[in-house]
Amino acid sequence: MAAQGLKPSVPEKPDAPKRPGARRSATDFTLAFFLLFAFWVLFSGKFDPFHLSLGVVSCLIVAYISGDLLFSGSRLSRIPGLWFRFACYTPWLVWQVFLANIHVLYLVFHPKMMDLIDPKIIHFRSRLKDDMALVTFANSITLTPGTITVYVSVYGDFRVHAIDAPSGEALPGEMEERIARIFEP
Amino acid sequence: MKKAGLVIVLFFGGLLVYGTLDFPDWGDPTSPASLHVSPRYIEKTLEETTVPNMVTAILADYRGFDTLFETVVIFSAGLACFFLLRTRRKAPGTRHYRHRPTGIVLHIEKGGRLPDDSTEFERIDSLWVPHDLIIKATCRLIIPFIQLFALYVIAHGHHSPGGGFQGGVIFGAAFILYAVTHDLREGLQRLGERTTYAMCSIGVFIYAGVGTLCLFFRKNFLDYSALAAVLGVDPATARSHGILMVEIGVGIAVMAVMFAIYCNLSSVGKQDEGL
Amino acid sequence: MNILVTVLLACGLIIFTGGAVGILRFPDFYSRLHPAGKLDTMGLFMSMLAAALYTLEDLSLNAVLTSIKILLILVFVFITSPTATHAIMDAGVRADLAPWTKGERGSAQ
Amino acid sequence: MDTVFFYSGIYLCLLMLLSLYRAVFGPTVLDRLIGVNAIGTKTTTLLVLIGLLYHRVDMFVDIALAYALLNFIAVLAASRYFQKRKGLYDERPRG
Amino acid sequence: MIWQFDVVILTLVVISAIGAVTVKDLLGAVILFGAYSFMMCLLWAIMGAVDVAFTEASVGAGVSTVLFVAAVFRTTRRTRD
Repeated sequence: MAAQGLKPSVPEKPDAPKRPGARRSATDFTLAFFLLFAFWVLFSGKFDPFHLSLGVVSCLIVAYISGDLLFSGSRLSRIPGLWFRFACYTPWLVWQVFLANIHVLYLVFHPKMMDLIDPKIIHFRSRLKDDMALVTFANSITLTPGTITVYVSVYGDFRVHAIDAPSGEALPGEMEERIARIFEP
Repeated sequence: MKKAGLVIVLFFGGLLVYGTLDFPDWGDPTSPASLHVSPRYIEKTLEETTVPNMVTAILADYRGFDTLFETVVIFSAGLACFFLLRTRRKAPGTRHYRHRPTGIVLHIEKGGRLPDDSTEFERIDSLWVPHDLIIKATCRLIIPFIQLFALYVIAHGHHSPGGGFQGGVIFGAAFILYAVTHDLREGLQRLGERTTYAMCSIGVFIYAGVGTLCLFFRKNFLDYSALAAVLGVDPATARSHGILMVEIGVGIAVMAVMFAIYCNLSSVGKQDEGL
Repeated sequence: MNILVTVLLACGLIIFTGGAVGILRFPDFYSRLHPAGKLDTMGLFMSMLAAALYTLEDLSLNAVLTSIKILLILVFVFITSPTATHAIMDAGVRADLAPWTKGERGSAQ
Repeated sequence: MDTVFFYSGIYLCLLMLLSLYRAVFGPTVLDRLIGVNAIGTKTTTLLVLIGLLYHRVDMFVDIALAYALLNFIAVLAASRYFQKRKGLYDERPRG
Repeated sequence: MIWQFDVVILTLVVISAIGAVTVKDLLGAVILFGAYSFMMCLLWAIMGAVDVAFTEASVGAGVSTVLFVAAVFRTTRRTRD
């Protein structure tokens, strides 16, 4: 990982638009605007016309400056289903995080903690393809039992630090299946 | 040297502590500030400016000159960074280009360069950091919300804590976050250098301009009730709107100055390879 | 309601305690990140849930919006905290910090 | 309920003291970073608790939200430093 | 009954300030200064100065640490004294 000087590196996907307005579709802009406006209403909590018009102006500005950051690389027709399935995934994730915390808590307060833990780094390759899927998977790994993602390549090679043996064995396992069901139905 | 410094610091610190002994107690109801100054603001602010958050009203209206010169101080901090650090000299060292389809890295020495708008090759930093998927994706997701939150803070300075300075800093932090996670060149493509400096001055200009506008209606500098005729509202509401305009000016100036300072500092003025 | 809030808050504090003690007790940098990254996030989850529930008590529009904002804190922390943990981990790997493994006790730092 | 919030706030402060130990005495810079990151999370919680104590959560929640959004910028910048500059043990004073 | 908060947080402020001054490594000092700004924000919040706390939060967490890290990145990590 350190000596990547001349090795053929991972080709970056040429998706990053070069300047604002270079590669932005109108649908992107509109969708970003409405999402941001929903958040504005949550932030603001004032519903008089003056503050709502301020909100419209602010959302237009933000959608113009960085609307291309929100949805780049995903097809718009999939987004409602994606969000719905993601919302279904979240409770399971929270439950897993809770179990993970019980586990780590047990480790922390165990008097012979040094004998229980056995940190090591494990490698595996995920079959997920989408960027957002990989990122979701990596962050879920970081949040759940005794494992932290060290590195993930664009092709889905994971390097994961596991605190003890049983927590490393479960990967990729069920979580990958669930995430695959979200992003690649 | 260290000991002498310690002695000097202790001496002046002791003087300061001795000076505070003459202060009225914290929250003393009979101190002059609580007897004369505070009640005036507490009673009259809502009536005179229709702004519920007294701090905002005092900062931008009653103490408008103070805030104007604070903004000027920040502006001159940005200018100082620019004059001290910015160089026009291009970096003569090795440039690194990556061929996009194959991922091969070229090293071109002694000031040689490929065209910047090439689709096949892209510039990368000489201290190269690999493509980190997680950090980039998270930042893409979070930056629009940081910016929206910053604008919310500016717009709602009247009702909740916040205002131009805080909102501007948060907005600048969003750009700095982009420049940290991607690289400085991409950040500068998003908010160009000329635009940044233009926005520094535009922010201060808005503040001073609103104040000057009041002069044309035969009121004092920064007395926003003069704007009532233009805006078509009563004087108290006009003061609240004037405060909002001033806050927007402060926000623009602070945002641009923060980003300019970061760019100059992290690239030693070359605006080329950052942190 | 108050009992539920208190229980949630107590759970959050216990988890926070686990995080703080874990940061002190674990042998090396990499394993210290586990309690720091996970337990703090979960402790925040519990205590923010308690705060949101407590705010909801008088059930006006303002209170509902405030508790939604408290939940938004949660959402953002759940997005950013794993990323920060990953970034620190990545920095450690790049700085060539040797991980502690069993059998070579004491050679961690 | 105020008493509960008050004592949990004090308790959180004491926990911060523990994290601060790691931040002040941590053998490497990255340990300090872990400690400060943990302190940041606790600060977010504590701000909301203070808001509950003063019965003005709507004021304090904005600050907590700002912390939730901005807390990791510093961590990202510091880790970026280590991606570009190698070497961790710069702490020993020279001579 | 808020004064207990004041005492605890002032202790934390002093500890992190002394730590930030005495640490030899400048990057460590920058990170400890981040902790110091957290504590100051809490202190302002407890005193009821919400706007100042907000300023401290946004400047301390968002900008100043990044600027200091950038400065250390471009200069040196060791102090001379």
